[in-house]
Amino acid sequence: APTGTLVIAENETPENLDPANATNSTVDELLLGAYDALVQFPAGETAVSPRLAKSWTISEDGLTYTFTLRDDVVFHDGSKLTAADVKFTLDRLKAAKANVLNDIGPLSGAEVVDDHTVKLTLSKPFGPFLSALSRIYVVNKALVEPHMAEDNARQWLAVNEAGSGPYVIASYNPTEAVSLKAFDKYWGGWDGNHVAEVVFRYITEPSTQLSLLKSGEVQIAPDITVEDKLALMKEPGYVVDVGQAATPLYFDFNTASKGPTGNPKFREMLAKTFDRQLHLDQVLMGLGTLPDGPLPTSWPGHESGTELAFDLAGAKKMVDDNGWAGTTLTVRYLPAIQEEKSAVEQLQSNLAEIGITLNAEGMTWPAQAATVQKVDTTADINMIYSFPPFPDPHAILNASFNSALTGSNGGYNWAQYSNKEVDALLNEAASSADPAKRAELYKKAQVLIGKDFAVITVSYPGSVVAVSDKVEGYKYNAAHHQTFNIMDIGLK
Amino acid sequence: MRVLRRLLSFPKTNVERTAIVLGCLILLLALVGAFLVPFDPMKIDFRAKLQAPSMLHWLGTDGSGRDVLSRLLYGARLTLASTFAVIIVVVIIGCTIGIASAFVGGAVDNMLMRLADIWLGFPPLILALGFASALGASLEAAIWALIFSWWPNYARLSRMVTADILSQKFIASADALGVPTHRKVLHYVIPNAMDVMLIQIALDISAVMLAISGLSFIGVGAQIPAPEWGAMIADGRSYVSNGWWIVLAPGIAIFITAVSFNVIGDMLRRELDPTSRRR
Amino acid sequence: MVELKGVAKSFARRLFVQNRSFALRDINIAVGRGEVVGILGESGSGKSTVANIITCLTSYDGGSYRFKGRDIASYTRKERFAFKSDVQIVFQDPYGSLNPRATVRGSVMESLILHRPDLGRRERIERANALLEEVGLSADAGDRYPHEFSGGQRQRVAIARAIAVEPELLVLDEPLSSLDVSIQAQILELFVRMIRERDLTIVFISHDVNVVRLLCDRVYVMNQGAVVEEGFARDVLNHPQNEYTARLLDAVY
Amino acid sequence: MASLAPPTTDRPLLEIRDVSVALRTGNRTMVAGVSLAVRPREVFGIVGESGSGKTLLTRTLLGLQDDAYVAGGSVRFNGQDLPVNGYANKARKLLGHSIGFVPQDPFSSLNPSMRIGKQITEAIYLAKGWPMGAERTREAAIGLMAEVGIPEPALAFNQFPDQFSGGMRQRMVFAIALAQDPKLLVADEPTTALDAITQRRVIELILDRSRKHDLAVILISHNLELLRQSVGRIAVLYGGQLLNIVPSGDIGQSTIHPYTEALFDCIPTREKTLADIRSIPGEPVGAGFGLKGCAFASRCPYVVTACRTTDLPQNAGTASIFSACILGRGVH
Amino acid sequence: MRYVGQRILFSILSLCVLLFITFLLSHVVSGDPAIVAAGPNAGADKIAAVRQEMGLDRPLLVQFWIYCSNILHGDLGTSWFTRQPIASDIIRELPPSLELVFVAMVINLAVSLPLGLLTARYAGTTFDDVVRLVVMAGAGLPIFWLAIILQQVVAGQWRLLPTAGRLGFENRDFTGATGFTLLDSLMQGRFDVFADALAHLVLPAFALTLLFTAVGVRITRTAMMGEFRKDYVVLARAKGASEGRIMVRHVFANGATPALTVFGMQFGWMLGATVLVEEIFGRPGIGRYAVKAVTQSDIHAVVAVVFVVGLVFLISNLVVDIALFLLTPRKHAGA
Ligand SMILES: Nc1ncnc2c1ncn2[C@@H]1O[C@H](COP(=O)(O)OP(=O)(O)OP(=O)(O)O)[C@@H](O)[C@H]1O
Ligand SMILES: Nc1ncnc2c1ncn2[C@@H]1O[C@H](COP(=O)(O)OP(=O)(O)OP(=O)(O)O)[C@@H](O)[C@H]1O
Ligand SMILES: [Mg+2]
Ligand SMILES: [Mg+2]
Ligand code: NI
Repeated sequence: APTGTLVIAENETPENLDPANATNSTVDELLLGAYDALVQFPAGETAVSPRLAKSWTISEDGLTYTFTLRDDVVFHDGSKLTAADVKFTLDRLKAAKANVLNDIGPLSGAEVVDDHTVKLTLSKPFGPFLSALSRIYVVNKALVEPHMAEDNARQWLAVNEAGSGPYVIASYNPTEAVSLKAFDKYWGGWDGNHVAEVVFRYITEPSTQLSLLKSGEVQIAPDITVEDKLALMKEPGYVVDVGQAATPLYFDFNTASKGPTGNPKFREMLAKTFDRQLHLDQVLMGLGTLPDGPLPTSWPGHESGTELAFDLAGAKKMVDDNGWAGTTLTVRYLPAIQEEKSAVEQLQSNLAEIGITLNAEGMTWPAQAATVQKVDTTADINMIYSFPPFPDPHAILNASFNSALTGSNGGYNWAQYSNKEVDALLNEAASSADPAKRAELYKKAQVLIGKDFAVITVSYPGSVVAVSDKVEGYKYNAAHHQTFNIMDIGLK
Repeated sequence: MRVLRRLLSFPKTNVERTAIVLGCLILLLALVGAFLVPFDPMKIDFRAKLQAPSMLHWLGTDGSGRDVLSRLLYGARLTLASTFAVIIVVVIIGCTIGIASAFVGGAVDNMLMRLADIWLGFPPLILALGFASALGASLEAAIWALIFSWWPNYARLSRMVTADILSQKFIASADALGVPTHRKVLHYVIPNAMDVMLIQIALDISAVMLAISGLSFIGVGAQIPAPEWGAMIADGRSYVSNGWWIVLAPGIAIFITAVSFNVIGDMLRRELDPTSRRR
Repeated sequence: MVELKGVAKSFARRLFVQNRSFALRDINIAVGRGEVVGILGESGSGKSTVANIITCLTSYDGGSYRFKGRDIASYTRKERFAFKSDVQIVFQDPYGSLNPRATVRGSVMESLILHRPDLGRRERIERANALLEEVGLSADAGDRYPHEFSGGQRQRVAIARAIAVEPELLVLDEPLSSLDVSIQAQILELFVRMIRERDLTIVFISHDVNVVRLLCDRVYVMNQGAVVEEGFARDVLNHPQNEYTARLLDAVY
Repeated sequence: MASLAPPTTDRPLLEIRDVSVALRTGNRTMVAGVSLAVRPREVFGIVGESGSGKTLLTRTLLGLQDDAYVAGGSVRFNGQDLPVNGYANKARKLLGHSIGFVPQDPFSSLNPSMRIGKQITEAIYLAKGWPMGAERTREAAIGLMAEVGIPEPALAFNQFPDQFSGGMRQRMVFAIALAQDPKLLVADEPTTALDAITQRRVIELILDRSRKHDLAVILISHNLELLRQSVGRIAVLYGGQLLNIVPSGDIGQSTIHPYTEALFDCIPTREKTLADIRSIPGEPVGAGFGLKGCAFASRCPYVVTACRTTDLPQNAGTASIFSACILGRGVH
Repeated sequence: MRYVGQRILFSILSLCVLLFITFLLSHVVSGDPAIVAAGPNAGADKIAAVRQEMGLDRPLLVQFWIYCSNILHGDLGTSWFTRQPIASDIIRELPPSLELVFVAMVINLAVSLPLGLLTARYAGTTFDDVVRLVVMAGAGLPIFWLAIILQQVVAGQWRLLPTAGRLGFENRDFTGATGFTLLDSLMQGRFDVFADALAHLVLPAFALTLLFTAVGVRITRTAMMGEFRKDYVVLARAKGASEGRIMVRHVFANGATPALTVFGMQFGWMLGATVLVEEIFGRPGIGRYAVKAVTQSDIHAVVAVVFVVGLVFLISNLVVDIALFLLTPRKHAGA
């Protein structure tokens, strides 16, 4: 039986508990325990495996997915999970125009075949569809339906939970702490070492997180500074886990701008002004990998050498040749993220050297997101982390460079980047199921993107988490970046 | 010369003398400090980050390898300039409203002062926060936000002082002579209100400075890489465990400046305030 | 010269309160050219209010005020300004009645700057010095500020300031009552000399019966905003007709 | 009843010898070498222009002024030495029993937030403890209030000071000063802030009380005419010096100290004409003027060089009549 | 009673001005709230829908009217981030902050009043000088800096007090009826929880109050000095009252009245200053909520916080004024 309490420090508070917002990691880390999806990416694995769905079949044309559900799943209120709940979940997300659907491609509808069979149909073939389903958390129709009203139960689900996951959200004080307790009728059972309670404590200050970790009040502190993490590595009693994260950090240039960044030559100059090696060595203290283009080097479809190397002298020459000295640019970033701040400072410092002023505006995620919804409110440069919801080139490249997903179209393409050829390549790759062909298409896309100087890929930081050595079973989950595999964790 | 001699006769204790010396020093540093800095306050050098105070870096370096002393000196100008910007605008706006209100009198006066009363009530930080959120985060926004929430102080004070002056007999004497209003304002009201205003300004310097750095600390004021003192503290707070000097230095700078101007303000109050003087 | 007929005045109390308090009701006062007229009364009886009405420092609610035969209400702006050089006032409090931020000479010259624009700077200074000397202050006192003077000296400055424009009517609102006893006599002597040497009409306001007895030709006795008795000083103060006047005289040491 | 020894009729009630008063800050001597004696039942006046040190002297003697102290000399009350210095609670208690004090300003001398009755019963309690119980104390207080001429004292008992006029308040202060049944009442310009008719009533109240209750009174005023008509003897203070002690009847009649004479010549009275008024030239000297010799020397018509160099004669034997003029009485 | 009526009337007037200011904040000065509210991935149609939903397409006066009537019905709008009615968010966040301010205020009063009284009584002495210097120093310490230093030193290095949070780990499940942990724990007789909550309050309350206490001491001193100069002190001394009695029974009551008015205002200001400490100490509360709302451009939440803090300010002033009026009835009628 599960025992003990695991306390995790978290620096950002969650917006709400709505599965529609599962794209956001502070929300996802709570939902991951409380809900189940049809399929899952277990921590440490890069392939989808069954969860609510025991098995599935895919039609020849790749347009119809039929899932067979487990029959032993109960929601936290004791009622059985059926195909109707799955259909309801998807219908609700559609109606609510939920963010999670951005990654799921051309889903056209769900159909209940019988209690334990559900059929999902697409309007176009979509390669990573299964992977994308891992973020679709199934809600209890009976509980949610009465609250649908005109807001699609957004308000109700924001503070209430209707899941079937291993943990029940026992208390929700989003500025203080959220507590999850083990659900004793969980279908997966409780064999092995598990914790009975998981508490997320919201502690903004990295230094406070460190104090609490040291005093034993928390067992996992992900947000302390790199320097502190390095120091902890040498201290007994702590384990510093470095996960192979695949979350590229970009400087997105506003390619649609009427200002200087609208000019590809100017962007070419900018592309030479950031020293990635220095960032990796001195800001990340070596805990990460050196970027080579917008896709993680180990992923299929990666093409190397698409981005320019650091060459401040070359940039300086371009500035002098073109008379760009005196230009003023603005960058928007999240000051709460230390490496973003450092990168901005570094860029500011380098640009200052070649006569360009870079103003920085610190913001929070939602505020920054709001500014990119129009081209003319988009800053010259935006910093953005791409958190791919599943390990597939599509999750990074399509989200960041497809013109259908520009910021002004509500996506994460904050470079407002639009290139017909790239779009065509990405769409073709998405609808294909052949890995080799897809890889080829993605390589071509990367070359084109590189020639347009849409972004600087700043870094691939490792996911460095300081953990008390009493914790066992913590493993980084690349598909759920910045979350914790709480159902696998036990306390010694 | 006379004014200077008079000013030099004010300090009575060593604390006051120290405060004046420090106050002048800080103002001087704000003016010329930027030329004295041993290192470029903006130049990032990650290889030199988090160095403890040493002969080379007297106050150490920060998380991006910048010299803390250089940033402190450079930031003095930024911090004090924003403080004075707030105070100057607030004094001009507040006093104009206050003096006009006292002269007009009646219902207008009553209404303006009620408004100021109510306005004053709102916690300045929250009001400024609301304002800054509307304008977006920047040092200018923080300055405007503080102006927005601070003006009633001066409106009320100048109204009170003006009303007090207007109720005195020398104004009645002036009325008996038919002195026109503009002359009354320039020759009677302003010279007599000056002292009280000066005291308030001296005391407000520290209050405004604390407020500005507070806003910067929350993140709605100065933005990176500007070395505003409050922003420097915010910047350094994540390094307290392995770079305590980064937070300590700007904090002490704010503290010394605030205390100096407070002491000077108190001294001015003692020396200039008509109500505390014996006849 | 001054003719107040049925003058009344009330003050509104406060913002939310409607009822008004009467400071003066139905006041009739007449002052002839060259007369020294006393107004006697206890604190709060309305003496200062009368003084302020005579010098046009406050408005009044009812009745009429004629100055040299013309109703004040009919004055144009210009005439009103000219009126200010005809009528001057000296207040009780010597500490508050001088601008603390102007030199004593500056205060005296203020009236010349406003009412004698024909004079040059030189002449104004000379005149101011002469005036200061006339009230018994040395000329070099002019460069100093009011706070460097004693109460009696300030009152002298206030008097110099008032007579600088050569007014015809001088209103003295309890000019002695906040001075030291020995200084009161000095200022009293100054008044006596001024009355003798200058062509002045004087309204002298006081609560000191003995001073009024010495200085005034005629006297008005006020109580609670109304004139209760008037007449020649020796008649009223030796044989009061009104019961209140009698009580007041009895109480005086 | 007073807690000190029973009075002996001819012994002075209050005897001050060579008292000087200095300020704690700067140690400036403000009042120097004052000697005088007040007999039981006597009404004694102190006159002096503003700033001459009347308030400072009396308050310091009674231990009521915390920024000044008795720098020299001795004070005997009812035959016993008074521990005057400091506001030591012990000394104050002793004083509180036998000496009543009325401060200058009736508008600030009552605690604005305490009911009148409470302020009077507090005085009774502090003088006598609660031997008589709350109800009896209340009655005693109401009796006192009636005695000083407050209409409807039972009603006033529960009211606050600002519901009363200045004259009424001054009566309340008297009630408090008299609550302890003192031998001596010190009244510091009790009527200056009041208008003529009220002033007369209050002065008469004091004199009446003195007559009926064997109360000695020190009445401080700058109004020489008032004192001349009300008290037996007058002490004249000028620039912190005691220049003259004179029976009131002598003023305007026989020769007295030049200052007293000049002061009398300044004030208009019923009888005087303009010709009788003679001002004193120059400015009055305040207490603590810090020069040697006679404070009045700079304005005195009879001044000789010795006036500025010789120390003032002292009233060493606390004689009932005294002049500090080195030229002696009867100079002209 | 007329005074009380006037005071309440004035408060209602203030409320209207408050409403107007907050309305202006939310609708005129700010950018387009609809874009922010629609969320990061919204298209133009969604923004238009949100705009209509929020009533932003109506004339300004109508909007103000809707705004006022909503607020008076207790509807402060919906946070577009927590998706909750802001009113319920604030009801949840207010008690911890009020609790913090309350403890800070207790410290403030407990230090300011006696120290102000004593320094006024012994003005000019070395004691006075030392206290004045300390107070002056206190008035120059940035709240947030003090908070960081205290947390690092007292909690971090010395481990004397808890670092962060509202309650210790062992009491994390404690809940109560009112939301005020101190009150709830007492009501339930859980003294261990009470002590725990208090321990967590000490550092933030101290950091929050130091600046206000410094001002409080100065104001109290000035007020008391004025009282010590009045003649009733002389009269009380002449009665034979001891110095202690004079301070406590006479001067204190009179000098505290003007000082307390300022303390009433400080309550509201402190509530505003919680933005500087709550985040550092990881406490839930209105200040932290406000900072978050501002950085997220959750305009309605910001406005609601401004409104609620203003409201608390108005109420605390009203309460202090009326209480003072009832305690010293005549003073106001005369003034
Ligand atoms: N500005 C004012 N507002 C309200 N009431 C006033 C004002 N000025 C005077 N009063 C009232 O008018 C009445 C008469 O006042 P006034 O000053 O004329 O009396 P006074 O005889 O000069 O008294 P005093 O001897 O004290 O100078 C008083 O009751 C006073 O309270
Ligand atoms: N605490 C003090 N500190 C400094 N100077 C003082 C103090 N108290 C009194 N004085 C000075 O001592 C002198 C005598 O003052 P005091 O009040 O005794 O005069 P007074 O005769 O009572 O005058 P009045 O008639 O105005 O009451 C004055 O010059 C005054 O300025
Ligand atoms: Mg008057
Ligand atoms: Mg006196
Ligand atoms: Ni709105």
